Amino acid sequence: MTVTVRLFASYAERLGHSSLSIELPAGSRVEDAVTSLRNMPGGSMLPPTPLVAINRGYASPDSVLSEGDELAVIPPVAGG
Amino acid sequence: MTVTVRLFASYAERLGHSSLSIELPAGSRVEDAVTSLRNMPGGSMLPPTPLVAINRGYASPDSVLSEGDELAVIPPVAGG
Amino acid sequence: MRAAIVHEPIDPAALIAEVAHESNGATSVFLGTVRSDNDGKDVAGIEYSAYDEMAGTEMVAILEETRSAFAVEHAVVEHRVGTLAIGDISIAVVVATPHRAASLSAVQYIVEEVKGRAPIWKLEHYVDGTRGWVGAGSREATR
Amino acid sequence: MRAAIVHEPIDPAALIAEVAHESNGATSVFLGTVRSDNDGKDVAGIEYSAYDEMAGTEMVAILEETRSAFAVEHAVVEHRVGTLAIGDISIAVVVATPHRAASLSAVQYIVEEVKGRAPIWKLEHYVDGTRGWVGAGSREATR
Repeated sequence: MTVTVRLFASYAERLGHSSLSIELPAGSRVEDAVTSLRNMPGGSMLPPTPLVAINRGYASPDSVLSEGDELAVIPPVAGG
Repeated sequence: MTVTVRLFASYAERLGHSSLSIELPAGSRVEDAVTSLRNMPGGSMLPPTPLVAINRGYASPDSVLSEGDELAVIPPVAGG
Repeated sequence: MRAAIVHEPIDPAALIAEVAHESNGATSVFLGTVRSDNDGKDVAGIEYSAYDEMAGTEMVAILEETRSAFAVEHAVVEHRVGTLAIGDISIAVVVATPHRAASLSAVQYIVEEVKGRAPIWKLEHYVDGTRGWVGAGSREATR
Repeated sequence: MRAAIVHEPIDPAALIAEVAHESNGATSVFLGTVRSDNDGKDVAGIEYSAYDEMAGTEMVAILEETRSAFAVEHAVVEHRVGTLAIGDISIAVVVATPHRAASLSAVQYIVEEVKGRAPIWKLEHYVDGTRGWVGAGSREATR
């Protein structure tokens, strides 16, 4: 299945993408997607269990992904 | 001695003055001035120990007055 | 640091600009406005009066207290007197500090202290033609 | 109740007007502004970025929480993104309520929650030409 990954701030800068598509086996979880991202160039700077959101709502590492999901990997927030 | 009395809000309305001079024996205290005011027309609505200020600073009923002092008799405040 | 009893409409934007300083990352503001009802009575307007000179002194003292308590250097408070209509601003407190906690705490402190200590009074005029002095949580009807 | 990520300068006076209602006696405001120094470094400006769609949703959720917790009906929050200079407003929170306690508490709640939950980031540019991502109290130098 295909999942759209959104990256932001320092994560986007290090991986060189703000948005990309990744292919994962059906039934994959957030942690599987993160492992895949950490194997990309620059990906080692991602923490093993970063803050994530699926389809714009916060999610946990063991949340199951579905085809077409938007998975956001969220650096420590610093608004205000 | 002469003391200037300032009255405000409901107190000024009931006594019909916002400023008046009263004559008191030397050594009089705030409570003596209040007694004198309470004997004036409309004065009975003043509480026996109202909030007072001498020369623009809060004072107590037994504070001693001096010639020329400005004694303010202060209704419950309601700013804001 | 400035405190004043004013007779003209209060301009919050001007007060926000007054406390601005490049060292400040947080500006907190409180505005008191005339409500259309109070304790179930329909309010037409409020007449504010003050012991002007002492109210100014007392408000300056309150600002100085925030300097000690919260290290506030940039603050302004204005309280309007005269006849105010529904929605008019009666009091504005504006505090700017480097970090947010101090400005939020200082605004709250100043508002509470001004309401509790500054010699200021309000006479509410009601839609039904009656009026009443408001004070210390109670209202004394005068007509 | 309105929350938005904006790309243009924030106008506090417009937001104050937006929450005005004759039933409200208290309006509280918090403005975050860009400071000239952070942890001892001279700041030239800050580049804010956000996961716009989710930040908006999250801020709306925070406003809804204040409705439950403080009975707030009139509130607006705007967070600006893009390149901001010293003194520019990055966030504005404005809450109007009948009585003061609710508006003061709600503003503080909204500010804390937006800072802690909304997916927004800042890249500080320093006067010395370096830059650093700011996050969760730490700064990660990138050059």
